[in-house]
Amino acid sequence: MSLARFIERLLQLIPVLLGVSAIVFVMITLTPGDPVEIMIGDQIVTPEQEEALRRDLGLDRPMLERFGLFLGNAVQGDFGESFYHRRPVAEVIAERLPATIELSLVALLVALFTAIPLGVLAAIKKNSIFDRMATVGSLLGVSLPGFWFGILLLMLFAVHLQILPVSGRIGFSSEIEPITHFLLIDTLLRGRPDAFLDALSHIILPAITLGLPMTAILMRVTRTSMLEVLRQDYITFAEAKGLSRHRILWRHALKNALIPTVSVAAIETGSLLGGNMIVETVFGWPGLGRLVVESIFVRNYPLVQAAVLFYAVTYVLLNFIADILYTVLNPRVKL
Amino acid sequence: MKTMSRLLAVSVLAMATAAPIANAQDLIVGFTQDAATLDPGNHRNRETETIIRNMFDGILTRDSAMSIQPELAASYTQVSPTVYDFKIREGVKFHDGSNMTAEDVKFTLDRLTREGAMGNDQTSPRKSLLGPIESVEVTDATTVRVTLSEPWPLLPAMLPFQEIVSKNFVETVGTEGMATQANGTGPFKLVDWRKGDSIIMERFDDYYGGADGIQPAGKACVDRAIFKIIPESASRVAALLAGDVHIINELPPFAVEQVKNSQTADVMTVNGTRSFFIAMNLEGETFDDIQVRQAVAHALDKDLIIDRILGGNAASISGILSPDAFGKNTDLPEYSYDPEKARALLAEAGFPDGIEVTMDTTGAFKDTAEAVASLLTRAGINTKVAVGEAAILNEKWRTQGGPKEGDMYFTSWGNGSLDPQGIFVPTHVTNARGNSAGYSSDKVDALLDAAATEVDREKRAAMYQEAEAIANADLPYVYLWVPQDIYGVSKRLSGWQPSPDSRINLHDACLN
Amino acid sequence: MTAVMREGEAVANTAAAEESIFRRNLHSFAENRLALGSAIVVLLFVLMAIFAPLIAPHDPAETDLFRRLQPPAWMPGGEWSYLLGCDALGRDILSRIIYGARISIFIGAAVVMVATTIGIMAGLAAGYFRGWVDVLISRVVDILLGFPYLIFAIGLMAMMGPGLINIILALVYKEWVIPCRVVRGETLVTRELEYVEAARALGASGKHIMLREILPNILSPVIVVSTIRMAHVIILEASLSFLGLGVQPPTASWGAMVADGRAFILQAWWVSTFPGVAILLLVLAINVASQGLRDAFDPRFHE
Amino acid sequence: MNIENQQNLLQVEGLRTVFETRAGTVCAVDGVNVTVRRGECLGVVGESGSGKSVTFGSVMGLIRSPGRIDAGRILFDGKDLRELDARQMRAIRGRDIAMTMQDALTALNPALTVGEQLAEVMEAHDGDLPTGRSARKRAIRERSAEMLGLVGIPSPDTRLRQYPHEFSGGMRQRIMIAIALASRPRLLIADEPTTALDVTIQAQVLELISDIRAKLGMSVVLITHDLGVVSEYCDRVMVMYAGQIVEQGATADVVCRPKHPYTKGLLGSLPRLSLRGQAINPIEGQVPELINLPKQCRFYSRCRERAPECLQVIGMQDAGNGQFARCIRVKGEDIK
Repeated sequence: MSLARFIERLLQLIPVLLGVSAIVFVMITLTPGDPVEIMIGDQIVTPEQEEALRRDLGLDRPMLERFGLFLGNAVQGDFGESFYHRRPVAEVIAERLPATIELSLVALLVALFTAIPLGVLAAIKKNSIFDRMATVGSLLGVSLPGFWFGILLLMLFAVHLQILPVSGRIGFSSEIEPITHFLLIDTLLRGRPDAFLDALSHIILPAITLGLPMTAILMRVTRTSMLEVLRQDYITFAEAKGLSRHRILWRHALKNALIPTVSVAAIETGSLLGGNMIVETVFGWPGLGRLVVESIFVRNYPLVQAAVLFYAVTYVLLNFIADILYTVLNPRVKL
Repeated sequence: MKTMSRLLAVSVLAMATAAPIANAQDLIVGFTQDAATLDPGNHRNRETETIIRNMFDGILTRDSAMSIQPELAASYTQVSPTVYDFKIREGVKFHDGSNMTAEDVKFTLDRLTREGAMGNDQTSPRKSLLGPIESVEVTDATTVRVTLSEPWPLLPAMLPFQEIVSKNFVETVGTEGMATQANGTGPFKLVDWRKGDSIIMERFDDYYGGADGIQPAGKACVDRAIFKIIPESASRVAALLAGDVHIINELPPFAVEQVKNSQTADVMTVNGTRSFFIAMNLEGETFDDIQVRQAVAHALDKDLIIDRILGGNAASISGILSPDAFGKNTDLPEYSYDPEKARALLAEAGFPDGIEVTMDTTGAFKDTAEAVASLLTRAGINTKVAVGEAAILNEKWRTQGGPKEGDMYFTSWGNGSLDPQGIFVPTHVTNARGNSAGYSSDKVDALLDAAATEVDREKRAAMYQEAEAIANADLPYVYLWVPQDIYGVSKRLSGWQPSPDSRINLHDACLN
Repeated sequence: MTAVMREGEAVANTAAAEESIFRRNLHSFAENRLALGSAIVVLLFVLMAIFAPLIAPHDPAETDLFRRLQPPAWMPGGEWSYLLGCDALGRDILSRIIYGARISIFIGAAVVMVATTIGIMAGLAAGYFRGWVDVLISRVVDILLGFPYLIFAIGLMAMMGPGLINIILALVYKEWVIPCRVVRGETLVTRELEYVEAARALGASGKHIMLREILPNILSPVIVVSTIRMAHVIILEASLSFLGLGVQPPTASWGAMVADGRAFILQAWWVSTFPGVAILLLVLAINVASQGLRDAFDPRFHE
Repeated sequence: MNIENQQNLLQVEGLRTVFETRAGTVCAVDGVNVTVRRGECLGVVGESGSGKSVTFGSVMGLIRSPGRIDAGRILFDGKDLRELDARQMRAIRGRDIAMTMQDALTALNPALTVGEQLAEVMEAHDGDLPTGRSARKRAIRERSAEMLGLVGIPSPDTRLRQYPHEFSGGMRQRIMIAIALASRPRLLIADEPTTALDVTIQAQVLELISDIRAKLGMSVVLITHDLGVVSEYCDRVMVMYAGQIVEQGATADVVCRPKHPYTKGLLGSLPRLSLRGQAINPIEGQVPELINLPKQCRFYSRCRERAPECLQVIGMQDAGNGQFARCIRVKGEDIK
């Protein structure tokens, strides 16, 4: 990756972030509902007290001034204070972020580790029973409403069979001093395999629910690109070289077939991160998605603004990663 | 395929070890919402209150019958209509080991009521809860005197919601530090707050024992008390039935039967403090006619809905106040279910063919509102339900005297103190915050105004009863019901009672 | 295999060369029995939606609190006139599913149509004019994609209030990006083709070239992509319903029925399960049919 | 086994390879007999679709569904390759029979380095590599460098670490040849080795193949549609049309005295071999579809010399001197 390309990418971030911030601000301006009103709820206050509260939250200033202030502070890494939590937004988001990232990554891994072998096998055994079943499976995967599937899983494994916990990230007998804040990693670093399994048992259902549509998509992409690759001359040539089938498939074919899979996976990871509020709600997962949705409903503007910015940065970053992976897998492309 | 089978093996392993999560001494509450902050002075949120009240004690508290008991105060006296003296208990320790003194009490109340006392020029959002407190002084080592700017009988009823913090601690960690650290005098101290997931507390062994008026006094029963956040109601019920949690709040009425029939859990109910009602827009052209409003009242079969949808877990009301509230008028006339009469009233009002109206409500009450709407529709009041966000609907309806659009609003008002001041005033006084109907009655205004500062309980109660009768006749709202709070509890649980003010006090709760 | 195979294929292909390409495509689609069956299922759902008043056994809005959560007919307490049982307000679930098809299919179709129209226009402009137009549209796409979908939708619904039109707008917001990308890519390729060059040389206007020369030739991949997206949109609408942003009562989309019914899942599984199955069936059928379409009509996906 | 057979490295008898398609069964190779003698270079000529690639694809065992070998024997060094299982066949492919493909750009894996693609052949086939891991690696590296040297690629050490796209077209073709030759095969099937290259490089590549053949003493099958190439490099030539061999014989005989009208046509369409002053005459018409072919001469519709007698099954006619043609006029000597 050349420096120029890197800088170009960074510059690309600017219009995206500005645009996203502007959209958020316009939406906030146009959205009815008053955070102070919500905060007070069913209680009696005098108009003066209400005004004082509004002033404390900085809501008394005109919209444009607030936008400017937000941008100015955000550049310095200050995203303001959450109305609801009365703490810096960055801190509140940072607490919820590891759970969301961990869930997304595990979902991604689940998706990759099931989609790629299944896609490759389906391509190799094209039109076989296995291929048909995998295709039907992947169609089911994209046809199931995620939350419904999640609830069904929950009913089956947590309620009827009672072999997996209903909700949460880890049990209460597993006290783990955080290192990375990713529980699956921390439990291992702390030498607590029992806690690791506990955390794993908590994450498995939400990760499957979240990863299912992606698994289905990746499987289809892998299958299609694998079929495409298997038609290439270099596969015939590799065969003519008398290489083993194993080497032809997993070295010659897969490395090329993975190029579209990896690009799609990197992009889809963005939708995993931005789309898991539903899974988080169903499984009581303490992640950022749920927090953002709750924040919208209580008009906790600073948090919404910062979270959306975070998502936008992640999006650009993931595109960037997709580019890099693309180069790694595909030596023909120079960044 | 190898990867698949390995994955399967791991998950089977995980399942095998997943079962024994809780220690025998962990009491786990499956709860709807996480605390916003651990700072008792910096929130306006019922759920936060419920959670942190287990780590912080107040000057006063309530027993399960809702009567007020001294907690950190040994006793209190009302010196004059505007002056209260609180005798502060001695030998009470904060979780950090320091002694709680009258200075801490004064500091706490000052922090809540003084402008800019939270630091950074911020004022506590709870200031308005303490009404007209003018000053707080420490008169001797164990006495705190609270002086009001005007008589305010509500003070003792509001104090259980204000928890005492350590002056020294607040000055050390600042308001920022208070948000995530708890140093209270309550029966449990904070172990870990896994944000969005749970709050883990353990027994505070130096606990002074709690209010003398509430037995048994002493240390908490269980080793640890945990609030586990489970927002989905079905998941909460599932967790209870699976034995993952021991208490759940907001058990849906339709799940009561199932929980009761289960081997492991039972149901506990307590009269709630939230009154439901339908606001009718008195400024609108349809509902300015009292006959139309009466038609709505008669068109509604409240008992049916209470029976079928709320599972019988609600008390029907004909005025805004809960049957348990102070000053409740128990002789209010009923608007009986009579769809024919409703049609007749509509016809008299000039709508022989019925009316077309929209009823706003929030998502949580969609079902009930739809049931109400279909009953109204059968009586000629063709009602469409429009679901909206609370944030938007409140802005639309709670205009505080501003112009109002819309026909009807299916809504509610909660009032943990059970004092009419907390519910009657905001919903019925002219241009008050919660006066969604746009009701304005000089008589009611005057009565409520006078009652607010009336120190004689009898007289005060009579004023509210009269006001409720007037409102019942004027019918700005169709008063519906006060649902019970329904809790699911494990059969292993003992010593715990739900409380009408939605507190979950785990001090006396034990697990067998 | 390839060079060798190609020789065989080349020979085989000439055999069919005389048959018109379209007819061959149609033929190969019809031969794909699974896809054809799925297309019929989709058609049945559409017919069900259109003739809902004739088919539905009950008024979908008719509440009867005494039938609250009544189980399906074959379970104890069920009745054959309420085949799939009743919801929390005693409304017939089957009738609600039949009427719900109207909402779900309408939303799916409307979103895809609007999104595809916008996407085609933006994609054509970006691909044809290139330069700053392309950069501008690409930036807009970047910004939209950088904005998490559900958060934007929730924000939009909060801003404009719930309602059918607003749901459609919230869904269109991101959907148009997909046809836009497809059209842009196709246009970039097509604009260099000889017949387009020829049209340009003859002095045809940009508008004429885009709409008359390029569009007809790139329409088929766009239509194929759009049908697949329709399945996706129906699922997304269900997600919005889950977050409480669905259509207004008493009409209910399937998504809203699943979402509202999920509270009762422990006590009355049928309330959310049947509409869930309806979504699954329709979306699956659309997916299979559109994949068949793609296989038949888009030569690049021939396998 | 007679002497003639021992001379023959490859002997294909009655090969029939078909493809099942939606329109029917396509008979891409129909009753083809081929012999390749040890050390000789056989040219195979024909238009695309004539079955020349399918024939040798069948030899390599590279025919995949929907294609299959319907009938015939493929004897390599006396063994019938059709009777070998997949593993045995793999041991022969790449080691005894190697193949180069038309376009090196598509035949080389773009995602792997040249070195890896070269090394893997040796890994797969070479029995006499050292057993130790590092020794083995070193041996492979040395051999790879040697192979690149053999095909005339300078600074092999750096080149081995590069990817195919970093080479020019001619270089890539050389690399492909190096890969094909890496395990010293006895038979090299070069499928249109020069079509993708420009003229100057074509000659270099063909010279290279020719040199190496001499050096290693292997047999070469040169598949091409260019009779000019054949006349320059091949000992014998075989002309295919519509799945059948129409003429075969020593190169000199076939080129100077073609017996089949199709061969004549091919020669006539060659600029440099046509007689001075004569116009270049491309063959008119198209190769017939290979489905439901009538039993008549397959060239009938395009033949300038067709006669009513051509509407019957026509076998190979001996033109003497080892030259055969599938035409009734072989004995007639009626060349215009």
